Amino acid sequence: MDNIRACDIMVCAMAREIKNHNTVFHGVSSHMPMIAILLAKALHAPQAVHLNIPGGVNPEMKELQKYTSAGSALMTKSKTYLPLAEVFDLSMRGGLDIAFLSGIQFDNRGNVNASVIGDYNKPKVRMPGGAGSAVLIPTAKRAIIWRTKHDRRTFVEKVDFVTTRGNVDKIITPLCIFKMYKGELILESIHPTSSIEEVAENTGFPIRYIEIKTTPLPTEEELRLLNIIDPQDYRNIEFA
Amino acid sequence: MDNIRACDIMVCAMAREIKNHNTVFHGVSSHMPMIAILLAKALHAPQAVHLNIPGGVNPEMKELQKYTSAGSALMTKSKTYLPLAEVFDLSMRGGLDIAFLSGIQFDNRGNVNASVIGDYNKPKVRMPGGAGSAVLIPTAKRAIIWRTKHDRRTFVEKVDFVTTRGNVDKIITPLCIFKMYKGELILESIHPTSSIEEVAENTGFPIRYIEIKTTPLPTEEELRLLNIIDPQDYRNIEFA
Amino acid sequence: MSKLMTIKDAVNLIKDGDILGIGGNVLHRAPMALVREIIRAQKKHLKIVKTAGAMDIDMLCLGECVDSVDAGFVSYESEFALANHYRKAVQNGIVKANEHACYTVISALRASSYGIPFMPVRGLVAGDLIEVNDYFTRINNPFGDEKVTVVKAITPDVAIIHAQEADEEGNVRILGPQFEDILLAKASKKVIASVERIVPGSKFAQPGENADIPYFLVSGIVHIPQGASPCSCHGCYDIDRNSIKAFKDLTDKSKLADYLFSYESKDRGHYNG
Amino acid sequence: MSKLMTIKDAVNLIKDGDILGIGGNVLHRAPMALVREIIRAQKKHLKIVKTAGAMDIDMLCLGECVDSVDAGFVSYESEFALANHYRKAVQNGIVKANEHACYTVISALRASSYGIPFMPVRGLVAGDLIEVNDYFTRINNPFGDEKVTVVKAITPDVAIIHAQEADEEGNVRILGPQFEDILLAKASKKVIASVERIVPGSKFAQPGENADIPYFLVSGIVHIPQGASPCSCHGCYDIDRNSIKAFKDLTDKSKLADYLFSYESKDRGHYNG
Repeated sequence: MDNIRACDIMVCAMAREIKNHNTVFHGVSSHMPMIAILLAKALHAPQAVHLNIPGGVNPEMKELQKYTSAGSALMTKSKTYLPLAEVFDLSMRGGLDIAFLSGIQFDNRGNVNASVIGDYNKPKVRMPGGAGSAVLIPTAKRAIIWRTKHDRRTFVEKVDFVTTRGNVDKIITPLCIFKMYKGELILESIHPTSSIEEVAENTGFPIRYIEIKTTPLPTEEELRLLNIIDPQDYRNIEFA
Repeated sequence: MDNIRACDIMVCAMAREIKNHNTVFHGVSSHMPMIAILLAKALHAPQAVHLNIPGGVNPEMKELQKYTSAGSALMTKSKTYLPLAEVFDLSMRGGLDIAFLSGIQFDNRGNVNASVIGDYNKPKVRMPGGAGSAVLIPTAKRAIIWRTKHDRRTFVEKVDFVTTRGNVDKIITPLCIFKMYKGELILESIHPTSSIEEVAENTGFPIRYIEIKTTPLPTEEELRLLNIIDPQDYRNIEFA
Repeated sequence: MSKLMTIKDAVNLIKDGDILGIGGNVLHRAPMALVREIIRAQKKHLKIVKTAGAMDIDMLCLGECVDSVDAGFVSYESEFALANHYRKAVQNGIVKANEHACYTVISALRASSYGIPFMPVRGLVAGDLIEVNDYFTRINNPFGDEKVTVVKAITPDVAIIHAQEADEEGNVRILGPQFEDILLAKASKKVIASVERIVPGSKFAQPGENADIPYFLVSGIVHIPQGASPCSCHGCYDIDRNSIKAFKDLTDKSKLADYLFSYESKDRGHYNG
Repeated sequence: MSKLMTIKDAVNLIKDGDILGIGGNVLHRAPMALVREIIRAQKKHLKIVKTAGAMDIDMLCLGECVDSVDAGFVSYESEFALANHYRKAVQNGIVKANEHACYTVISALRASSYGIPFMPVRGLVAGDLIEVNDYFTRINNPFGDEKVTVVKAITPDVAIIHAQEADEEGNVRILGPQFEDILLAKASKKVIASVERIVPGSKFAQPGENADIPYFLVSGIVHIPQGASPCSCHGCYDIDRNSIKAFKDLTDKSKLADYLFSYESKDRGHYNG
């Protein structure tokens, strides 16, 4: 199991959340969901609609860029465009199935903090901001959060600041997958590379679950396609 | 004076209202102002910005169409576009210098009726509606009205219904030009083809004026250009 | 997944009582074949929405398909004068005319496409339209002292448009003046487009050839060459004067059937698969 | 009438204390030459507006030009991580961070371009952002029972953008991703565009080559090849990694002058007429 990487488990888990025909959006600093969408479209969800910041609908990307998930590669061979403003509009009127978003702090009531640690007006730490989160998490049918850090500063008893909350459905981390269930974040599955002890140790709120499942490993087919889609291994940059 | 036509006097009067660099809009059923804008741009206001419904900015129209002033000829060789929705936006934010509009009834307080005669919900006469008037007359810096009928059913003591009022600056008719002055429609000039008696006879409110001027005749240059711009004489269709 | 369908199947997506948005402007690129089929299918109680309509609304009124019309302007232009079937229906109390400024239709559609219940409109500040129509009202600007007029969102159940090109997947491209069609499509729950040509999707991937309406917003594509006729279609054909005059001369609904029949095989001829 | 001007004259259109809208998105097509010249001209107390900014905002903060930033996101992306000069300025209380969702910036700019004082935003329904920021508030939907969050309009005094093409008259064309630049231009009182190429206006009259921003909305065009560098410019160049890293390594304002000087002749070189 030593050669199984968290990034591959996470990207495959994200990809499997995407159903065929879903409209799916990712934003900036989002290599992992971008690659997950490309994987889903190559595999089980060919009719998924890939939406992004430059606005190319279902771009046929030849090459990913290391520094950005908002570059013009996302317009390659698109037949039609839905630029960022209109992707937001789509979500506002109920037409966005999945928004992939991130954040810095999460609590078990599904609150997301991407703004500040400390006082809003004179913060101890100013974070980048939630980008689209504050309007997408409440309006997308499912907001799927991924976060490459899983520690007690990330998963906290109570977030310092509520940037937003809403339709958070899952949170995918290097250790496990959380799911919102009756207003509470519960454990859905633990990656085979981790353990319930490790998850509990690194989570700032008590772990609750209905049953303990193991996140399925990436299949050979998934790994093969991942290496075609992302030969430079950008899905791993946040871990490198 | 028998060979001087009201349509030429009116179109030239409209053209002269346009200053260089003005942003100027006309809508549907608007051959006369469309031709006036083309005349002004050919003559004294080459930098005027011609805006219209299809959205071609400064179209280089080769041929006018008899049945429409909203056809695709208005996109000919335009370098850039500002479609109707955005022409409205421009006016809303204070950027439209002149809107050419019409109506069916006018009173001397500058009220415009383009809606109904009788009750709004079960009208005696349902008219086409004000199109853009209800938002353009209040927001364009100057709304210039033209109307090819000048009678006591058009210029009334009190309009049946106020579709809108606002920045009406002038009303140009086959007999004269009215101007709004301190909240009242006063006579600015009488066409040389008419007389104050004729204007008074055909106007349903008392005629008031500061001085009586005569509308200047079209110049030879204006008439020459009109025949180039509008060889089919569409400026006369409402009189034909 | 192909979105191609017959005109009958497309019109079946429209239910009696639907809010129906219509693309084009006055006599340009109105979806006349779809309008004719709606009358043949005897759809009832439609609530029509359009910035500036002409023959489309006039014909639907003569066909007795309409309960109300939300529009800024309903008339032919200079050459063909007034929309008399519409006028008569309104004057007889059969159709309710909800007068807008063209821009308040745009604002109401923008509100719908942004998922918001209303839209402030700067220009609508004076006159009786605000008083007599319940879709306009004044509210306080929460950031200032002044009142602001707002218009209620309009979400068409179905938008019908006519365009030059679509691919089978449902991507639609409009050449020449686009009027409010793209906004209308994005504001509506369903979109039906009749098109002059079905083109391979790869065409839209070429630079400068991109489709204007993404396929996943479109419910049905119907291949109908001349589908806007007797209105004009940019780059394809101009108006058919004789047909417009013939229609305008119809005095009552009983005469409409023959007129519609003269278009029937053309309207229904393509893609019966 | 030519709108061509020098970069100095263009930047002189910006006054201390202005609301400054910036085009592009993160490291793409940011108007970096104009940003650098703003710092050289020591503009002060600027109120920055952008959906998602990175080096542009970071540099203006290091240059001590900024009072506040209205944005949804301020950070480099994955490879270059956080915007530390911006963060430090906010954490030290020098710059006020007005956090938006990117969409509420769009909504605020739409409000400005529509001439309305505020815009309803469906999605902004929960969280502390509504409470701590005075540009968000909740009002009653006059057509229903629910509360609606609204955002106050933002009208930039000046928008600065970088594009690939303009003609002398001021028509501007943006190739590739347009982000919010066109909306920004229409929402702002003045527009300054630096461009890679000055092209003859006749080029824009060709099919598929039309300009995106009409000349009469534009105050000044500055011809600056590489004017977005070290950010990317679609079809022209990708990012300059070394320059971005060199800038990120600067520890305080005193080190900025040399960095800016290394760009000075390029930024100012063209069209000094």
